[in-house]
Amino acid sequence: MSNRATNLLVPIVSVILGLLVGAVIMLASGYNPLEGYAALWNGIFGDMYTIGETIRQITPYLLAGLAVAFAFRSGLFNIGVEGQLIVGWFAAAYVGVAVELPKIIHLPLAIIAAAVAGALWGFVPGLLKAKFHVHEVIVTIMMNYIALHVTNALIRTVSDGGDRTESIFASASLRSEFLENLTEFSRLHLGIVIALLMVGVMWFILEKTTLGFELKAVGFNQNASQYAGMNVNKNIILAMVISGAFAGLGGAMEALGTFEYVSSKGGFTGIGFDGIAVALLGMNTPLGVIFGATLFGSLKYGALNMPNAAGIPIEIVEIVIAVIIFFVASGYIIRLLLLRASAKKKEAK
Amino acid sequence: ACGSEEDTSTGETGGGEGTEEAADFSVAMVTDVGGVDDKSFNQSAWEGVQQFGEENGLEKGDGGFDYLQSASDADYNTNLNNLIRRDFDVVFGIGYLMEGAVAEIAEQQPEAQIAIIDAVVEAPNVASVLFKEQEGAFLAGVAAALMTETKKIGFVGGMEIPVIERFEAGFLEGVAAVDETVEVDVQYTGAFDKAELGKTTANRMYSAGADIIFHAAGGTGNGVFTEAKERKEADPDANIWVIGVDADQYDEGQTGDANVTLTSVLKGVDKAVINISEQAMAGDFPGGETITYGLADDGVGLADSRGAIPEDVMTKIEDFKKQVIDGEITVPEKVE
Amino acid sequence: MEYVIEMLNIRKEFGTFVANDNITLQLQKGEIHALLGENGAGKSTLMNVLFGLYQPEGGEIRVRGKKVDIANPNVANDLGIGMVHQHFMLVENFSVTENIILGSEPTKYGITNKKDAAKKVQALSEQYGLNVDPYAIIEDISVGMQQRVEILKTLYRGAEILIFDEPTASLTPQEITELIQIMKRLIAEGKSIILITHKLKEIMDVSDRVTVIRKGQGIGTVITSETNPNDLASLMVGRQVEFTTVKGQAFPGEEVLDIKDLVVQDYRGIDKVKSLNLNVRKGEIVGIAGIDGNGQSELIEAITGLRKVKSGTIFVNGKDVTNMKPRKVTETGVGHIPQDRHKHGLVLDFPVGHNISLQTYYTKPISKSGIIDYNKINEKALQIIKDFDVRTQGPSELARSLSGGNQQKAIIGREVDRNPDLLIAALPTRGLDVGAIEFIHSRLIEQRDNGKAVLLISFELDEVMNVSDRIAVIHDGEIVDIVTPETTTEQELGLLMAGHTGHKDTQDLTKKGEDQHVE
Amino acid sequence: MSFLDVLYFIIPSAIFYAAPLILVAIGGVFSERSGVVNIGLEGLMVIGAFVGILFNLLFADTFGAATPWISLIAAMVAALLLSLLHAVASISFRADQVVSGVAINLLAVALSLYLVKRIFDKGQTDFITERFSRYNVPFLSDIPVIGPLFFTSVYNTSFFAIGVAFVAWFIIYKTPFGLRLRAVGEHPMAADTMGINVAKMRYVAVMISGALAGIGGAIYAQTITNDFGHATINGQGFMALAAMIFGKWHPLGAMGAALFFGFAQSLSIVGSSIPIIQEIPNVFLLILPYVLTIFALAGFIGRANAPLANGKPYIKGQR
Ligand SMILES: Nc1ncnc2c1ncn2[C@@H]1O[C@H](COP(=O)(O)OP(=O)(O)OP(=O)(O)O)[C@@H](O)[C@H]1O
Ligand SMILES: Nc1ncnc2c1ncn2[C@@H]1O[C@H](COP(=O)(O)OP(=O)(O)OP(=O)(O)O)[C@@H](O)[C@H]1O
Ligand SMILES: [Mg+2]
Ligand SMILES: [Mg+2]
Repeated sequence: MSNRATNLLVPIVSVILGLLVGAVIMLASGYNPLEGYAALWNGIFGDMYTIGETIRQITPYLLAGLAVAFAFRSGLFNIGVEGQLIVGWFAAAYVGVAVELPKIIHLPLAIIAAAVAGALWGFVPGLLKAKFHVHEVIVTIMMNYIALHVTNALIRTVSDGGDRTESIFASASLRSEFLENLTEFSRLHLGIVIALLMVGVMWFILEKTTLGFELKAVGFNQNASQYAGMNVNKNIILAMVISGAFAGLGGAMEALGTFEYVSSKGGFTGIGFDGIAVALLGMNTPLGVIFGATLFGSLKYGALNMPNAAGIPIEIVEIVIAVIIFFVASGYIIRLLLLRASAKKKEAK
Repeated sequence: ACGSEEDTSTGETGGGEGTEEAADFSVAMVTDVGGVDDKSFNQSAWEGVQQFGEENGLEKGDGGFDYLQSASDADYNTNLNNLIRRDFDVVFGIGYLMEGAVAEIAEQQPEAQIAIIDAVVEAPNVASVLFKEQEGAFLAGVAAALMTETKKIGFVGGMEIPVIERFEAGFLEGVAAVDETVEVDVQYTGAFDKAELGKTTANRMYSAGADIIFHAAGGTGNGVFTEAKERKEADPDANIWVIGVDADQYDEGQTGDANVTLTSVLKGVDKAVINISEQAMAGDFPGGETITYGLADDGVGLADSRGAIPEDVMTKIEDFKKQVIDGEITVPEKVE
Repeated sequence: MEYVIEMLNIRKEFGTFVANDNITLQLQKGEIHALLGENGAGKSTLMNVLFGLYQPEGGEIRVRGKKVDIANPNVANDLGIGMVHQHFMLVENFSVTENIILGSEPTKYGITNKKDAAKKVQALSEQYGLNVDPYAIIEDISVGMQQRVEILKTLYRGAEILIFDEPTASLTPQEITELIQIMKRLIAEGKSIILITHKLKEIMDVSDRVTVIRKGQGIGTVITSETNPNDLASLMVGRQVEFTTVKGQAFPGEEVLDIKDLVVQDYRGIDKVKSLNLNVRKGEIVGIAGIDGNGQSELIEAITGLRKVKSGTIFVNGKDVTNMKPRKVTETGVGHIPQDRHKHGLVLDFPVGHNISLQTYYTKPISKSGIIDYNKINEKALQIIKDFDVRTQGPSELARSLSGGNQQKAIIGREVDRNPDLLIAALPTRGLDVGAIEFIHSRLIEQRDNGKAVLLISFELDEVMNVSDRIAVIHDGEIVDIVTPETTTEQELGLLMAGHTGHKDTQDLTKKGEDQHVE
Repeated sequence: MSFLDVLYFIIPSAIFYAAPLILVAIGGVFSERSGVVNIGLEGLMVIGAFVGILFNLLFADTFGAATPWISLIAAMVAALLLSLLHAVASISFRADQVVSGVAINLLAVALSLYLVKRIFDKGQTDFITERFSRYNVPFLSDIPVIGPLFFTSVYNTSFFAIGVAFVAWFIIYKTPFGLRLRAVGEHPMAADTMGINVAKMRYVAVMISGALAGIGGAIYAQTITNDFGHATINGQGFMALAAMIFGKWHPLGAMGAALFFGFAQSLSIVGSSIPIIQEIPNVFLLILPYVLTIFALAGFIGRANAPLANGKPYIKGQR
């Protein structure tokens, strides 16, 4: 079996194993797994509406995954995607409600505001890492909490003591009548185009530009990069800024597409943390992120239909997701087993 | 939600005569991330839905009554949509967070009847339900001011959002109505799920001399109870009390043979849910209206103190209650 | 004769690559047995098999006549086999003692008894004249010292059979002499030694027999006294070779590097370079001779912009590059072969091709307005792989999987190919086989002959003497003397390096260099 | 509040807040010192909290006042078993350790909530009746200043956590086990050549981290929330991770960092009772602990070097 084939097979085998484990648990607790998975399937692909919503759910995961992956490729662990996404969400919504402009200006402006806000939130840990060697993991964790409280306070101010902003002007919205009509009024919005574009952007930066070359070099070996004349500090900051911008865009998807407003949050959205899983499921590559986000988004969204259609607790899907991640992570052992299996086959022939 | 659970139809849910008489009406609700057993408004709403279902011989599931839990804010939309597609006659969105989703779905599904709790959505097919939390909290303030020995009282809030601020405003007003000199120490912890902050905050307040704390902080309030119970255990004679919120939190206050729950400010989400369901079944769904429940219609109130508040104090509280109902006292929604 | 170790027909594969193909090596009791082969021939691999780090795919191992299965280093230890690894196996932030006792720690009431252990280490160190401070932290001590700690580790464990994988690569001449004494003493005590070295002179000096391997295959074993360096070299590479660097006369031109009153501090704020003056001219190779730790690292880092200069000036091509950014310095025409190839020279997880472009990835023709053309990177890599004889499966192989020698050739290729006006080569031949060394030396000389300036830093007097046109001796952060290879001897250099000044010409020569520099 | 009053409040509050974090962070220290990144601490805490509460509820009648302590053991075992999953993945299966940790976090929450629903048929458990309670240490609490600071209204679990920190320090820096542990995390191949079983050491270390995180979670639940639900543990595991890094992978450092977090939290709570501060918008107090932490890191702590081999699977024979 070729290397490529096994690489492709690992995630597939993992998904199958994950679903098997889920089935066993369902059986053990008295549910019918076939019914459960039928509900899951319908929850993902049931009709145009669910398909639209599934894609909508995938959209922010794509960007959160890109954010984590991009930082990872530069040797940085950005646990702060959550916070960067939250500030991006706020910034986009704020621009969306504060002014009314022609769409051609308003929408890009709101999107850029989100990216800038996220970038700023990534800049702080990047700067501290570069200048003071402060570990980015702690700073980003702290920045998450700061983002949560600060945006909540800002929402209060903006909404005159309320708990959410007005809905954004249509001129800043990512919603598209065409997509909505296509998908029986799902909230599928144009954000998916932006997200996929960003996948391309990340691929381009990493694989085609000198910047990407430097970021990867710094990610692997700072000493050698410095000896080769690269500005290590600049690259660290840049990596965090770009990563933060991706995350901020993830927030824009929520602000301008899914919700069209921002409301006070009692806790984290979870998208940022799930981004870690998405990125790593995809081996931190742009194409991998598409796979990770699709898997994650579909399962998470489809899960909603399990209590709905089969009366099975939603947590079962979370367990399945965890198990899949576990097996993808353990790809080495699966690859080994696959190789053995194919070797045996050859022998038999 | 109230301690007085009227389990009238135990054992009748699973068919039998109930089915024959079953009304041709169905009702469902979408919870926020807290779920139907959050010991708070989601739970209360679900209890209302269940009670309505039982009273009308409905079964859980399609054509009867049901709920869907949301895993994140993004799921409200989908869940509402799912229930409407399953042809429930009335669908409830529980909590202010669902405002946007309800507005959107109401527009997309003009045939559907949707009710939202704790927020106002202006659409012809949406009934909005609000509560005068401030009136319930007012009575709690009265009770606290009458019961305090140290003349110091605490208020622990979760996030600074309008609902919680109504609790705060009413509470402060109630205290002041009894005794202007009683100090109220107000602190917002910024979260509904940080019990350790609730505990530390309560610790500070009790240490500074407060003897009663009213919390409107969800899970953060758990910490307030823990702190109170520990103090009570350490010194059974200590005058330490907590006033619960949303549902009767008597159980939370139990420690050994003692109980630190003075009373709780009830929010009758269950009653509202039943009310609206009944109206809808009768063909009078109050679409486009905003219904506000206050002391007058028992939408808010105090839970049974189980003797913690003596008779004479109760009488005074009743007196204030009457004044509020009669409109002699208007409780503000916001702290001045 | 009794064999303590017999490795018979050993085969070791890495994936599809065969690193050891049917190699046989028999070690007699009490002998020093040299293992010779080009870089990447499979010497380390074979020894790692013996030490239990790798499991062979074929063949058998006998220890004192008994067939054994060395499943892991513990088994090797129990069999009395100790190994000094080519790449240090030291925990950088541990003390010397901690590194030595690791795995067989003496305890007292369950607590690691470091005091007693340190005493024992101290005693051993004194016994073999290793001069190691048991309490020093590894990352604070020089490479040479770290090597000695490796030796101490095996001695501490009382190994009977010692494997030395290129132990002399990073030692000073004095240390090498001492090491040879140590080895002889060990043999006298009945121990047996397998010695891997690329230095034919050492093999001739100390070994009893030599086993030669070539490209993973065993060529055979010869008795040292019955052979000579030339024959050994031919056996090793498989053809007749002539190993003497041909070096014509130098025609130095104008100054390329000019250093005046340079003071550089180390990370602790201690002056490591003290008022140093030095110049290098076009068309000459200046060798810096000195014992490890006398400020060589700081000097290089200061020139290349990697370390802040405290005072003094550095001019390259008449341009003041003092405290310039590394990239700016590089662009002024400076090439740098760093002494630590793993840490500073290569991004090990990058493909070979990327590493070859590590200095030029952002310039034309590889990059145009920020966009990289990876085809160009590959082309360049293929060219350098060919020109510099880098043994690799290709530009997309990870640098990590190359042998040390080939890693070094890739770096040198990268730097030389840029054709810098000043090439700084720090220990460029460390760990390389004779063929490779000659190759690199001739490349350095070629640079010189093309009118470039070369600054060579080396601990090896041979190298300094053979390659340099002028030799600057560094001691305690100062150039104590500048001599020419024709007029000096190894003895004199040794004395100067140890800090004995007094050579009258010194001042004159430095003066001369300064006078030539016109400002 | 007088200055001393403020101190009498802040110090005990900080210690109380820190106790679970200390244990979990030290668990992290063990794991990462051996070279296994463990961002699954959060999930391990969740399992600890869940099993601790469950056991407490089930056996309170049997064990009486000793229940919370015995529950710790149950929680420890449960989290240890879950951590084995992380160990198998990251040590034997060469998994990306961060991914495996993420899987642990997801799995722990999902599994425990699923079980809560199956067992209690609702979203959270009942309240426990046997809790860890605080008390005044006889005699010691009478000492002026020191008494009210450290020995009044204390929890045994706090002493336990601080004790564990010192024991961990002793084990990691004074025993052969600790030396090997650190060697394995810094340079596994060197350790291997010295005959140390790298995989075994790492398994043990990860299991210790699971055990300590489980205890930490159970202490948190049994001192603070007294029940278990989806919000019982949310983010404390990540705070512990931060404490571990803040403390430079040193057990006493981790303890100091956890205490610092506690200090910053208490400071923000006490702040609102100080008149001048009352004027500032609440949000500044809410973010104070996090901002303080960042300043502390940038200002005084600076570089923290992770164990060199941290996060890298050890593959025998790989260069
Ligand atoms: N772990 C490994 N995986 C893949 N290839 C390897 C591995 N170790 C060694 N090799 C390959 O095996 C060959 C022999 O390597 P080895 O290190 O034994 O060479 P050597 O003779 O010691 O060379 P040097 O003199 O440079 O130290 C080289 O081509 C090397 O690239
Ligand atoms: N990064 C470092 N950490 C700790 N100590 C260091 C470091 N760099 C240098 N030293 C100290 O400085 C001394 C000299 O080190 P180093 O080997 O770099 O010297 P050098 O003069 O540059 O010699 P050379 O370049 O010939 O190796 C060492 O013994 C060590 O104590
Ligand atoms: Mg070798
Ligand atoms: Mg050096």
